Amino acid sequence: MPNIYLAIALSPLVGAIVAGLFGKSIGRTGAHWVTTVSVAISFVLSVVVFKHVFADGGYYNASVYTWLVSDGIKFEIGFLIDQLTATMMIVVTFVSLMVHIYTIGYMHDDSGYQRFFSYISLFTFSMLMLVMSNNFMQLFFGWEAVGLVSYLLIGFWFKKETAIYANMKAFLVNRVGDFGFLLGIAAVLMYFGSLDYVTVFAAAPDMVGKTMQIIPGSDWSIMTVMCILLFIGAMGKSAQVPLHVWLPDSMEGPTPISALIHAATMVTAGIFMVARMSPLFEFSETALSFVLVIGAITAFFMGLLGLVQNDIKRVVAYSTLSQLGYMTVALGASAYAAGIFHLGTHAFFKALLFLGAGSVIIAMHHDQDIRNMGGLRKYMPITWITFLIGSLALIGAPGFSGFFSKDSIIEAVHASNLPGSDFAYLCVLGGVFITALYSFRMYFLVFHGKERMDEHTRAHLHESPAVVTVPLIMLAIPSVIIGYILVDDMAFGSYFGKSIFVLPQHDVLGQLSKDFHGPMGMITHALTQAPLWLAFGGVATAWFLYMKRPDIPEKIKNSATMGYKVLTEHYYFDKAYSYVFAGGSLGIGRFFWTVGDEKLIDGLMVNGTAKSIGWFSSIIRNFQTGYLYHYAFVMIIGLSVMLGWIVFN
Amino acid sequence: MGIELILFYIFAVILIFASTMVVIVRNPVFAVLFLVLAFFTSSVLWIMLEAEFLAITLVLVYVGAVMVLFLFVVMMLDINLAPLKEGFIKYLPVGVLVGFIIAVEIILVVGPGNFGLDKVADPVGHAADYSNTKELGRVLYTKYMYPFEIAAVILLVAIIAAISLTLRKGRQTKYIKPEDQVSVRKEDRIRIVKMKSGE
Amino acid sequence: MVPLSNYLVLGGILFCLSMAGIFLNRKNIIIILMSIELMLLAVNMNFIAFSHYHGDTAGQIFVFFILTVAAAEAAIGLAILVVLFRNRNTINVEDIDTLKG
Amino acid sequence: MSADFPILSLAIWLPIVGGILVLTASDDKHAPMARVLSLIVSIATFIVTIPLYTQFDTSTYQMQFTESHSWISTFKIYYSLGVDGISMPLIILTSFTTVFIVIAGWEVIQNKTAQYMASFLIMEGLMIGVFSALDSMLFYVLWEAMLIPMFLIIGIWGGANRVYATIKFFLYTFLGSVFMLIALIYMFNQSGSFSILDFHDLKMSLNVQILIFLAFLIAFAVKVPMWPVHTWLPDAHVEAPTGGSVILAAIMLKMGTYGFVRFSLPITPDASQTLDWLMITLSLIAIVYIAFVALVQKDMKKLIAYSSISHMGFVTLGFFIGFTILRNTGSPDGIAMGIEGALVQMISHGFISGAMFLCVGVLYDRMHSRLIADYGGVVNTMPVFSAFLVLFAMANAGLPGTSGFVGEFMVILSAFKANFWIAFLAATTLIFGAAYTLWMIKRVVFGEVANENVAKLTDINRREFFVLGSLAAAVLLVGIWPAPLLEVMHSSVDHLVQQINATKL
Repeated sequence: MPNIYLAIALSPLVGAIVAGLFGKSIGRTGAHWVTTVSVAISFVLSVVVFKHVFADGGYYNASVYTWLVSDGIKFEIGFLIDQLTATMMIVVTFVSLMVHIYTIGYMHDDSGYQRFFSYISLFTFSMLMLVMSNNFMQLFFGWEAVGLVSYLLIGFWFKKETAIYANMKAFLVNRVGDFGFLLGIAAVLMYFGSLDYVTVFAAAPDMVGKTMQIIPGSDWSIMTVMCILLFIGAMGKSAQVPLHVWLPDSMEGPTPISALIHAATMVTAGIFMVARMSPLFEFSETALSFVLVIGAITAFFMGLLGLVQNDIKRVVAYSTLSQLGYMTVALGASAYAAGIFHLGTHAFFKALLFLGAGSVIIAMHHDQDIRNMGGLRKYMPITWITFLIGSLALIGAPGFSGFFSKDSIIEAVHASNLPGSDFAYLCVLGGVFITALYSFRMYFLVFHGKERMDEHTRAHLHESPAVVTVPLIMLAIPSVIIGYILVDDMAFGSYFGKSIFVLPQHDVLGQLSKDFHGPMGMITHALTQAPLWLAFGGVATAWFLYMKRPDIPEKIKNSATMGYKVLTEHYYFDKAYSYVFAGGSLGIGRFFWTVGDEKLIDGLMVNGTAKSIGWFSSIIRNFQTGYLYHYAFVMIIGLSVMLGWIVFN
Repeated sequence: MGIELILFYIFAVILIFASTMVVIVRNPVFAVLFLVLAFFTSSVLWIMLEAEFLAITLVLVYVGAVMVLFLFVVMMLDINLAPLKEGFIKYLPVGVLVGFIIAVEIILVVGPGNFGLDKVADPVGHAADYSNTKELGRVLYTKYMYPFEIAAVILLVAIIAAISLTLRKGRQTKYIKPEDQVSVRKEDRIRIVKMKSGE
Repeated sequence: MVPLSNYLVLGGILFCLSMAGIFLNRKNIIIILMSIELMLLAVNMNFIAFSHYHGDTAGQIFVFFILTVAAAEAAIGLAILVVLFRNRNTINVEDIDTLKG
Repeated sequence: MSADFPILSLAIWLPIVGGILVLTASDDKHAPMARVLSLIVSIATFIVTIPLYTQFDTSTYQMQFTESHSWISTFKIYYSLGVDGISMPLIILTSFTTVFIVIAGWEVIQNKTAQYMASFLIMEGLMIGVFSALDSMLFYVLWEAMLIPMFLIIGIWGGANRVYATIKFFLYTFLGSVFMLIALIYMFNQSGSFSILDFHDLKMSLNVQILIFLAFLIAFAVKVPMWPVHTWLPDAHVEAPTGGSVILAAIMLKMGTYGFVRFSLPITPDASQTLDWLMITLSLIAIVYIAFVALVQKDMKKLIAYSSISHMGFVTLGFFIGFTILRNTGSPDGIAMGIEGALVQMISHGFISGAMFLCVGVLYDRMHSRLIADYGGVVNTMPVFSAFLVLFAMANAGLPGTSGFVGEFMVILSAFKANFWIAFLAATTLIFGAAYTLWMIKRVVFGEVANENVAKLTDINRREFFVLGSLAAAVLLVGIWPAPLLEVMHSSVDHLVQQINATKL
């Protein structure tokens, strides 16, 4: 088995290296074949591993090689394969494979074709290293590596000023998260003396109640500090408020990237990480509350922003933010399984939505403004159907995958007793309505109603080629059924086994599972519950506002200018950040440079010394007349004084 | 007063007189000649001190070579003497005063109080077969071998330096550069000038 | 019976005379060079006197070296003088003050 | 090769003699010969230093490959050489880097080629000498002698304002080392020996230790450079030719930090303990303050120079963090990690900053401008080069998988043990380092072609590809598998930890 794990991780790396370094010699076809095949190998092997883990109860935890040894502590690169890892591996490799295939069509005419394939394969490798890791350091490796690839991919079209701004922003905001994450890792190493998951998790219960003093005089629970620091990392990667600002901008990258990285896999790294660290988070209620509240805020308020976006990809991006909020809420409520479950279903339907949006964008000749679309249904039937499926899954229509995962989360939050859980419950309920509203606003504007595009575009409208539509269909199928199949096991069963640890007093899913009577039961139960009706309300509102009476949104916009402005400005996060942090840093930097370095150190100390010496010299230079006899005279005086001293002493 | 002392005073007076004249005469040629006199006199004094070799060397090297060199230079250069003596009278009092003070101080230090006969006895003269030159040579070529060689190098450097400093770098030989000749082109030699006819 | 102090005083007087010479003939390099020769002579006088009275040849060896160096110095000094005169047409010290601070 | 073979002497004298040989081709007509000869010499030196690693005995902290001959017997000064796990990697770094400097200056230096090459070769010998000297006077002589070729390199082949930069560089470094000389002479008077290893065992009172520590601090802080004596570095870097910048950043800065481990820590452990707050404060200022300054630089070389200062802050932090760990936790666990992290950071910074300066050199050779504003969209015309530049920039920003990460990671882990806030401030480099590097990358590499000069750029040739490619391989190798590098350090670092924990009062 170890060789298979190694093959899974390394196969995409080989593909990436071949396509990246020898892209010119193997050509475009060569590049997509080598990378797609390498990822396909990974996927197939992942399925094998999946079967091994779930059917044969396989478990693996060993190191591949020792990265370094210092101070008696071993830093290793290794794999931990359990239920959680196996699930993530399937999700990652499957979505990645679909994106590879889809890219063949989407990037067909791009000059950086080989480079693109190299990047996405590299991404797959990094992501696999991240999820398969058996220690914190390798996790951080993968964590930063996916950040790097995301940086490269967002800025893939490097001529676009907005794209290269967005990629820098993404990397830097992620770095803020990594900053916390790294400190968290340092805390783990300091208090547990190891970075190995199993060792650390085993020792976690002993750490409860121990405190450290960050500010002298006040005691902080070590577990809380550690978990919050680690979660800051997750906030960056999974784009939680207030570190979410990079995700909408990252839509400047090519659409396959938005699907692969910024919807399905990379952004879920944070969710995965918290789930993986459940043995730590469980021992700090404060940290869990923190996670819960942050997630709730993200879920609701980011969803609101989706309402005012006109760029098709940005709408989907904000919906991603909101859904990530849901997952985080689930983590905060100790419903890790539900969070991962939602992660899985979301990966499928969000990748579907993004790729569908990409398909629309291709048809619209790279016009992404939904105000210029409309009535595309009849031109692109496959895209239309799959997009509709994706939207239904997203809003949680009964039976669709999103329904099961999202409903479990909402129920779990409802059942949670942590501080802040009531607030979170309200947020996620409101989020359901908002999600339905913006999803179907987009859906109606794109596929129904008047055809608002210009004549030229309309004349060329047609369905996308098979390499685009096949992945859509392939993704649509799991988007519909996977929830139905897995909900029993994954959310309420013992699917994750020991890979996720929940304290009995936090086990909300355990409580819920008592009332769980199969997926059909869940659907019928939902009919009597608020979320479903909120979702339908959202759809109906969207239909009314954008199909029936398109003038009403205009009126709302005009009457509530303040609120509208706040939303279009994304709550002023971007402006505040660029003003306070970017501007502030530049200001401080300029101050340090001009005043500190140039004026004080160079001006006052260095050149000041030189100047004072120069001033002194300008006085004593008058003694250097250049006349020999003056020097002789001074010598004589000196001689006579010396002699006098000898004589009279 | 022994004969030695009388001889000493005679030559000392001549030496001081000659040195004074070196300093005060207007014409540098006379100054050089007085300096020669001073060297001769001191060489006598050195013989009295049983330093025969050095006394002879002083006459041979200094008077014979260095002073002649001075004389050459002085006579070779066409020097306007008038401005060079300016300020002599003006600074005379100060010069004499300072010189006098130092002289007094020196005498106080090295005078009879510290180095009189009662302090340092006159040594017994050497035997007749004693050779100062041999003695010097013996020490010079054994104990002071390295300094001696360094002195030789210094002299060599001085020779080269003096020659290279004064050598005029004029064109003294008329030679041609073969590489220039070989690589010469027509344009370098011929200039074709277009002129209107009839001009 | 000449006491050592006599030679030393003679050397001292010679030294002061040459010093005064440098001081008084402040413009004529040739005289200055000659005064320096005189100074060296004064020093040599002392060396030889001490050498004689202490019965140590080291003093004479020293004089030997001083003579060597003085000869070299005179040769180079005069060479510089000649070059100087050739280039500036003067040996007036006051005209040579390029190094003035 | 037998064990007694004087590898170190060979490594020192081969490039020096080679450099003098190269000088025989000093006429620019013979430049091709000078180039080939220098390349041969530098490669030969690199090969000579390889046995230092392969035959290194990792199990002992004792000096290895030692040689000792009496030099100036009156003062008991010996020509004694030897390496341990701390100095050995630096020697290999030196010989490795010099090869690339020679190649990088291949066609670029058209004026006085032989002298240029010879300066670097002679400097290489001197630097290897500094790292292997076991006699403090030998160390001092080589340390000062090194300034001469560097002075010439900046002064002759430098930019427009080179005279100011050279003199500033020279005065700064010279001023510092004078204090070191005083300290060395004092200790000679106390111990009767100039041997560094004898100094390690010399007992001194706390006040004396503090004075000696401060004398060393002045000498080494200038070289590192630490805030506030760092301002010579940006000027020197900006004016130096590419090779000069590389050697300056890659090796010369390491001399300062090497001095801290070889002299300050083991000789004056009690003073180090007393004054560790000063060192930590200065290091943190270097990390944070300088990062801010780097952010607003308009000149690429200045930016990298400032980032060097910031990264060297990690080295000094790693060296001196141990005392706080001991004070706060009561156990010496974690000290070694800080020191080893700092040592790795030294090596890695050698690769990365060298590579960054080479990259700027590549651009400068084509455009004759170092100003960020003159560039934009370089990736359009120089894709291969841009790939390298982005890689090195990421390494500079401390991305895991590159060597830049290893040292920073270990130092931060160690700093966390000492104090949360020290680690917090040190870790801000994750953000700032990325900010200034990537902002530069954004403005230089990405975007539309900014002007017609950029449009005319040609991508790197084979020679440049080889240089950057080799450094990239080194950066990645150390990042992905640093264990071999750390293995050689363990014994020496453990010994050092014992030394600094034992009081010498």
